[in-house]
Amino acid sequence: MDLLVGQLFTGLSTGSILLLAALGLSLTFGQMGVINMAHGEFIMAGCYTAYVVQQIAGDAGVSLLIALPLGFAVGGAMGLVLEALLIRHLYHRPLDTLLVTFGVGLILQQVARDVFGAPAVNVSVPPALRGGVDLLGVTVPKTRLFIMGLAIVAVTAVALVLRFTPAGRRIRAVVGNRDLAETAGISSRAVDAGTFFIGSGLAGVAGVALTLIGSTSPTTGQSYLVDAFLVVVAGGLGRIKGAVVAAVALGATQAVFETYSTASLAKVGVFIVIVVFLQLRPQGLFTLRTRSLA
Amino acid sequence: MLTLRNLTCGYGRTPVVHDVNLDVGTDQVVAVMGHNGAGKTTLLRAVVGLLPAMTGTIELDGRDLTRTPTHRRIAHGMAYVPQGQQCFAHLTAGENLRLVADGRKHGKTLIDEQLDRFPALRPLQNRQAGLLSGGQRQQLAIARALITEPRLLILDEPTEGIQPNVVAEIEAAIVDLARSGLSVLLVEQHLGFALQAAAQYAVLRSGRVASHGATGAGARERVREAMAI
Amino acid sequence: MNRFFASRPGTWAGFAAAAAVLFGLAPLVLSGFRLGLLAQFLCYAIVAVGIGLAWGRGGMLTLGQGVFFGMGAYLMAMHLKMADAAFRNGPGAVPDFMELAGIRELPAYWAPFASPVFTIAAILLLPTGFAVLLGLAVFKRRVKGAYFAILSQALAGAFAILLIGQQSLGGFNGLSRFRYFFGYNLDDPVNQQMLYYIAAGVLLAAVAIALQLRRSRYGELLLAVRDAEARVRFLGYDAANIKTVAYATAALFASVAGAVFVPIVGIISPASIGIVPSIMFLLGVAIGGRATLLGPVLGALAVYWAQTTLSEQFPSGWVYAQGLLFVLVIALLPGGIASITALAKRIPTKRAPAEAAA
Amino acid sequence: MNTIALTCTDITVDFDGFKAVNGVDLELARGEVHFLIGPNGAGKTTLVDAITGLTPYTGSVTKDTPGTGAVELRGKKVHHIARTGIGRTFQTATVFDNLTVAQNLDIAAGAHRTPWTLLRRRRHLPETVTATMDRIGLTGHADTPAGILAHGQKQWLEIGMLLVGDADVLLLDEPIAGMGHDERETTGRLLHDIAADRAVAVVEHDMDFMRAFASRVTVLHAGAVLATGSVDDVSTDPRVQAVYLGTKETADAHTA
Amino acid sequence: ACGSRAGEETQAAESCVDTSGDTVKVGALNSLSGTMAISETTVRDAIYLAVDEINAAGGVLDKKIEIVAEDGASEPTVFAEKAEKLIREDCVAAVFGGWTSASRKAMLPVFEDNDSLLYYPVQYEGLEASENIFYTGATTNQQIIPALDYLAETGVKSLYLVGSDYVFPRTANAIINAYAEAHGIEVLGEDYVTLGSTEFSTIVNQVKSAGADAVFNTLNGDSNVAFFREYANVGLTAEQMPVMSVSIAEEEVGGIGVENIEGQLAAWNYYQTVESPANAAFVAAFKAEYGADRVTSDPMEAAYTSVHLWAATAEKAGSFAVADIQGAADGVSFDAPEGTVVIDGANHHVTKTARIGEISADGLLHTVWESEGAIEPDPFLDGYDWAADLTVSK
Ligand SMILES: Nc1ncnc2c1ncn2[C@@H]1O[C@H](COP(=O)(O)OP(=O)(O)OP(=O)(O)O)[C@@H](O)[C@H]1O
Ligand SMILES: Nc1ncnc2c1ncn2[C@@H]1O[C@H](COP(=O)(O)OP(=O)(O)OP(=O)(O)O)[C@@H](O)[C@H]1O
Ligand SMILES: NC(N)=O
Ligand SMILES: [Mg+2]
Ligand SMILES: [Mg+2]
Repeated sequence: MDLLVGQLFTGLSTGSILLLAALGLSLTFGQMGVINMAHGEFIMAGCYTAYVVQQIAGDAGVSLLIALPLGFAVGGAMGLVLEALLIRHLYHRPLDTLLVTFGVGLILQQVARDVFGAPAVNVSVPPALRGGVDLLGVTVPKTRLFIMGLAIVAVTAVALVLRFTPAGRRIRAVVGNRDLAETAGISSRAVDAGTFFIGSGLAGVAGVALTLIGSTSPTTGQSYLVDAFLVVVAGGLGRIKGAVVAAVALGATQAVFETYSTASLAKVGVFIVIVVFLQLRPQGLFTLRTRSLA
Repeated sequence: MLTLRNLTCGYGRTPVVHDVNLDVGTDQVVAVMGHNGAGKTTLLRAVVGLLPAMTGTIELDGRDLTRTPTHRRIAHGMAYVPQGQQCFAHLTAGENLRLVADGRKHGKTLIDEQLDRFPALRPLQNRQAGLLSGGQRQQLAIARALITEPRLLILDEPTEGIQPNVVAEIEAAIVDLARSGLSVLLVEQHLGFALQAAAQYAVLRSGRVASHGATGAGARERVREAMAI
Repeated sequence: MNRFFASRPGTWAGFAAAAAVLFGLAPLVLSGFRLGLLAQFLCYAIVAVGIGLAWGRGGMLTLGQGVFFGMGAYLMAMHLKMADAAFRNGPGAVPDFMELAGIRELPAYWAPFASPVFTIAAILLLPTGFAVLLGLAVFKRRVKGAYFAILSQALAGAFAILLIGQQSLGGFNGLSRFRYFFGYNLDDPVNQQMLYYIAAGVLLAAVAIALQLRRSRYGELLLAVRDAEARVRFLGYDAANIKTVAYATAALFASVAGAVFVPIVGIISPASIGIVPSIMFLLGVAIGGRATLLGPVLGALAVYWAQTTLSEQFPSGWVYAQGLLFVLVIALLPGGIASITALAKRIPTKRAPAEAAA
Repeated sequence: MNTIALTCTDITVDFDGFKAVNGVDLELARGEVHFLIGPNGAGKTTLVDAITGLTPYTGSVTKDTPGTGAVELRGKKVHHIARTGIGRTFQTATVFDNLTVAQNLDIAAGAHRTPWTLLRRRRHLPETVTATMDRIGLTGHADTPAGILAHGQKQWLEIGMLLVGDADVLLLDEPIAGMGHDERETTGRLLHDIAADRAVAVVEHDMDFMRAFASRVTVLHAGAVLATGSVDDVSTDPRVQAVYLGTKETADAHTA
Repeated sequence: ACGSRAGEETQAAESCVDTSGDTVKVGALNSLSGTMAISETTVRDAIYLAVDEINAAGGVLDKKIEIVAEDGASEPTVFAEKAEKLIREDCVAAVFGGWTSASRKAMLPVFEDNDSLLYYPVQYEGLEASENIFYTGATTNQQIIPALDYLAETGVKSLYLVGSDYVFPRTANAIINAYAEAHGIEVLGEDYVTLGSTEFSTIVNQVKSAGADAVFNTLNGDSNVAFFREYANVGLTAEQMPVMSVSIAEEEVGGIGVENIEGQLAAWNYYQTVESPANAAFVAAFKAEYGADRVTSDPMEAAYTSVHLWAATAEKAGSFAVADIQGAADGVSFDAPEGTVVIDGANHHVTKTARIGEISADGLLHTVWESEGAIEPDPFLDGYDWAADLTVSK
C-alpha cells in the first residue's frame, strides 16, 4: 500500500517536473514546430536567475516569489532574442532549427560557465518548503507539492489561453497557416515572437522551480531536455492535454521501472514503452486530424 | 480604390508577373482572367502583400501600400480569399470566424450576418475546419473575409469546387456586395459569370496584361481571343 | 532527356582525385598523429554519408546514428578484447576489464566474438537488422518528421544509458586497451597507417554505394518519398520499405564506421554514442550540404577538424567558436558548404528541396 | 465491353457518429466515364478515400480484373490496393516536384519492379512512359521538373502516372479544377480516350463538363446515393435540382 | 609489409621531449567543457598554482615549466586524442589531469604506447597499476576501507548503498559488500542512478523504509544536490542516519547547499581545514591567486601535489626522461598539504592519510577521525583477506 501510494505520488511528481519542463516546448515545438535544443539552456537561465535573485534578496522565500516572474521574463527575453535573430528566418526549415539552436545551447552553456563558474551553485529552499508532509503513509516533500501546484497552474493557464482567448486563437491560426493568418489581419511576426516569448518564459519558470530539487550548473537544463521532447511527442504535437497525460504516464512508467529494476534501465524501459505506444498512436495521444495529404 | 502601377513580382529572382497596370474603382468589380499559370494568383498575392513587389507600386485609396505588411493591408480595408479553399485546419469552423471577428465592435453580429449568408456553415461551427469538405471550406473562407468588413475584396477563383446551386449564390452575393459599396478584384474562370459581374476585365497571358477593357458588348470575343493565342 | 542518362565523367574524376588525396597526399604531409586524427574523422565521414542518404535524400532526420555507430564499435571492441585476452591468457580467457568488474566467467554472449568471421558478420548484419526492424516498426506506422527525429534521439539516449548499466560491456568506462587488430600490433605506427588506409577505403566504398543508390531508380523513389510520401503509396509502393532501405543503409555505414573507429581511437564508451555525439554526426552533414553526395563527407571532416583545431588553439573558449560556426553556417547556408558553388554559379535556384518535416 | 470493374456494396464511413458516407452502392464499368456529383460535403471524396484505403469503412469493395477474378479490397493497405490497379488523384495535384516529368512517370510505372531493377540506373525510358508522355501532351517537358509545370499540366501528369502504373480503375477528384476552357476540353477528351478499356470515375462540380463528357452519373447527397443514371436522367430529377443543381433558371443563367 | 604481428616486440615511438632550451613543457588535460567541467576546472587551477610556485622557485632542473593546456571536453575519446597530441605534437614531459576513470582508461594505452607519463589526481576504484601513470589520488584502501572502518567503529550494523551508475561506485560497492560480509554488517539495499539524474523520490523513500544505520553514498556530481535535498525532505537527518560520501568535497558542498548536508560525513585524504604549515601556505596561495571565496578540495590538493612530486622526482633523477623518472620515483616524497606523501615505486601510487570529515555550517569539512599516519597504497587489496575474491591475481 505504502509502496503503491509512494509510486503513484512519485509518478505524479516526476510527471509534473517533466510537464513543467515540457510545457514551454509544447508551445515552441508543439505549436510552432521549432525544435529548440536551447530550451534546456533557457531552463538553466531560470535556475541562475533564481540564484542571482537569492544572492541579492537574501531571504529564500521572498527571492523565490521574485524569481518566478523574473525567470519568466529572463527566459522569455532570451527566447525573443533567439526568435528575432535566428528562428524567424528558419520557419520554413523546421528541422534546421534543431541544429542552429543546438549551437546556441553550446554557447549559452559556455556563457554560464564563464559568468557563474563551472561548479554548481546553491539556491536555498525557503524554510516553508523544507521537509515533507505525510500523505497516506508516505512522506511527500513540500518542494514537490509546490512544483505540482505550479505545474497545474501553468498548464491550466496555457490551456485556457490557447483554447479560449483571441490570443490563443491567433497563435493556433499562425501555426496552422502563416500566410493565411496574415490575410486574416494577424501579424504573424508579432504572434510568433509572442508565442516564443511565452514558451521560453515557461522554460525560465521551470528553471526557477527546479532549483528547489536539483542542482544549478551550466549543464542543468540538458538533463531535462530529451524527456521533455518525448513528452511533447508522446502527447501529440501541440496538445496540452496530451502533454499532461504523457508527462504523468512517463513519470509513472519511470517510477515503476525504477522500483522493479534499476533506475538506469528505467530510461530504456520508458523508451520501449514509447515505441510500442507510437505503434498504437503514431501521432501521439491526442491528435488533430486533418484531411490534407503528406 | 486600388491602383497598380508597373507591378512586377514573382518567386525568388524570377519574375512571373510583369509590369501590370490595373485600376479597381470604387464599387467596381474587376475580373482578371487567364490560363493556368498565367500569373493570376501571383498577382493577387502581391496585391495583398504575401509576395514582395519587385518593381512598381500598389496604392489603396491613394495610400501607398507597396511595402506594407499583409496584416496591415487587411486593416486598411483589403480582404483576400485565396485559391484552394484554405482555412485554419486545426481551428473549428466557428473559431475560424471568431478569429477575424475578435476585437471588432460588432463581432458577433458580423459572424451572424455571414452565417445567414452561408447557412450551410451554421451546423458545422464546432467541427474542425480541416475536416470540412472542399466546398464547405470555401464558403468558410469567403465568410471569414467578409467579416473584416473590407472595402476591397480580393477573390481567387471563389467558385472552384463549389456545388452549382451554391455557385449561383456566391455569384449573387458578389454582385450584391458590389452593389452595396464593395470593390472586388476577382479571378474567375467562369467566363460568363466574370463578364456579367464585372465592369472591367483584364486578361493575363504569361504574366502580362494581354487585353483589358470594359465588359460591354464584344468583351467575350476579345477575352476569348486574348486567351486563345 | 540528356540529363537522365548522361554519366558524369566529373564524378569519376572526383573519385580519382579523392583517392589520390587520401591515399597519396595525406600520408605524405601529415604526421603520424595527424594521420591518426584524420583516420578518426574519416570514420565520422562514413557515418555522414549514411546520414546524407537517409536525411538528405530520404527526409529521415536520424538523431540517433550513435546507436549504430556504437553497435559496430562495441562489436569490434568485443572481438579485440577477446583476442587480447586469448593472447595473454589463452583461448576463452576473460578480458581484463571484466576481471576488474568482478566478472569471473566469460558471459555467454561474448564467446562467439572470439571469431573474426563472426565479428565481421555481426558488424555487417546486427545493426542493419536492428535498423530494419526499427525502421519497419516506425515507418509502417508512418511516424515521421519531428516525431521520428525526437524518437531516434531518445533511442540514442536510452542506448547510451543501457550500455552504462552493462558492466559486462565496460559500463561507463566502455572498452579500451586493445593491443591487436586481427593479429596486428596496434601500437606499431605502420599498422596505424594501415588502419588509416582501411578507413579511407571504406569511406570511398561508402560514397560509391551512396552514389549508385542516388543514381538508381531507387534514388528517385527515395526523393519521391521524401517529397510526397502518401502519393508514393497510391502508386502501389510501400513507402515504409523504401525508407527502411535507406535507414538500414545508413545504419550499416555507421556500424562499419564504428568498427573501424575502435582500433584507430583505442576506446569506445557510451560517451561517444549518446545524444550529443549523434547530433554532432548530423551537424557535419548539415554544414556540408545534406542533399549532396560529397557535402556530408566534407562537412564531417570540416566540423571535426574545426573542433580539434579550435580546441587546441583556445582550450577554454573554443566552444563559442564552435557554437557560432554551427549557427552561422546552418542559418546562412541552408544548402551547406556544398551550396556555395551553386550560389557562385548563380544556378537559378529551384524551390529549396522540400523540408523533410511532417 | 462494359464489364464491371469495381463494385461497392453498402459502404458506410462513420466519423465518431457522423456518417459521412451512408450505405452507398456503386458500380464502375469499363468503358464509361462515370461522374460522381453531389453537394459539398455529400461524401464524394470520403467515398474515394474509403475505396483507396485511406479511411476505414464498413461494407465491401471488390475489384474485378480480367484473368485474376474478383478481390475484396476492404482491410488492405493503401499500396496493396493501388497494386490491384486502382489509381486516384487528389483535389490538389500532387506530383513529385523535385523530379522531372519523365522521372515521375517512370516511378509510377515501376511499382512491380524487382529490387534489383530498382537498384540499377535507368538505361532508357520504358515504352509505356514515352507513349503516355505523348498521350498527356508532355513529351516536350520530359526533363522539366514537375514542380514548375503549370497547374493543368500537373493534373495531366498525375493522370499519366496512373496510366503508366497500369491502373484500370481511375478515381479522379476534381481533375479540371482551375483549368481554362480549352484545357477542360482536352482533359475531357483524354478521359474518354483512356476510358476505352478502363473504368473512370470523376468527382466534379462543373456541370458543363459533366454534360459534355459523362457516360453515367451518380448523385450523392448526405452520404447516400440520391440518383443514378444518364446525364439527362439526373439533371431533370427534381430532387437533384433541389439539393444540387438549383432551379433550372439559376443553373442556366450562368452557363457560358 | 604491414608492421608487426602479435607477439613480436614493437618499438615504442621515440620520445620527442626537447630539453635543450630553458623550459620544459608539461600538459594540463582537464575537461573545460561538458558535464565534467564542473569538477575538472578546479583541478586545472591547482595545477597552474603548483607550476607557478615551482617556476617562482627557479623551476625544475633549472628549467621553467611551460603548460600546454587542452580541453578533454568530458569525453574519453577526446582525452585519448588530446593526450596523444600533447605527447606527440607538443612533446610534453608529463601530463597532469583526467578525472573520471573512463578518461583515465582511455588515456592509459596512449601513455603506454608512447611511453610517456600521466599524473592522475583523483581517488579511484583501484585495481590498476601502470608504469606510465602515477596515481596521486586515493586508492580504495586509502578511502573506502577507512570509511568503512570508521562506520564499523561507531557501531554501524547496516548500510544502504546509493551510487551513480558507473565503475567507481560499482567497484566501491563490491568492496563494501565484501567488507560488510566479513565484518557482520548488513547491506539493506544497493541502488544506482544514471549520472546526472535528479530523481530520488523512490530511492530516498526506500532508504527511509529500509532503516539502515547509515548510507554509503558514491553518487557523483549534480545528483548529490537532489539526493541530499530529498533526503532532508523526507525527514532523514545526520543523527538518525548519517550519510558517508566519497565524492563530495568542499566545492560540491557549496552547490548542494550546506543547510541540506550539515553534519553528514565524507571520506577523503585532505580538507581545506587540515592543520599543517604546508596546507596553510597552499590555501593562502590558492585564495590569493583565485579569490578568497574559492575553496580547496582533495582532488585539487592531489593535483597540486602531483606537479610537485613530478618536479621532485625529476630533480632526483636529474632528468626528464620517462625511464629516469620511473626509475627514481620510489621513495620520492613531498610535504603536501595533506601531510607527507611518498611515491610507492612498485605500484606508482602514493601513501596517503585517510580522513573522515564532517560537514559543518561554514560549508567546510572538519576532520573527525584520521588514520594513524599515511596509509600505504594497496590498489589490488592484497593485504585484505576478505577481499581475496574481489581482486585479480595480478
Ligand atoms: N511558389 C512558387 N515558386 C516558384 N514558382 C511558382 C510558385 N508558385 C507558382 N509559381 C509559378 O508561377 C507561375 C504563375 O502561377 P500562378 O499560380 O500565379 O498562376 P495562376 O494564373 O493563378 O494559375 P491557376 O489558374 O492555375 O491558378 C506558374 O508558372 C507557376 O509555376
Ligand atoms: N475525418 C472526419 N471527421 C469528421 N467529419 C469528416 C471527416 N472527414 C470528412 N468529414 C465530413 O464528411 C462530410 C463529407 O466530406 P467529403 O469531403 O467527402 O465531401 P465531398 O462530397 O467531397 O465535398 P466537396 O464537393 O465539397 O469536396 C463533410 O461534411 C465533412 O465535413
Ligand atoms: N575515479 C573516479 N572518481 O571516477
Ligand atoms: Mg491561381
Ligand atoms: Mg471533395
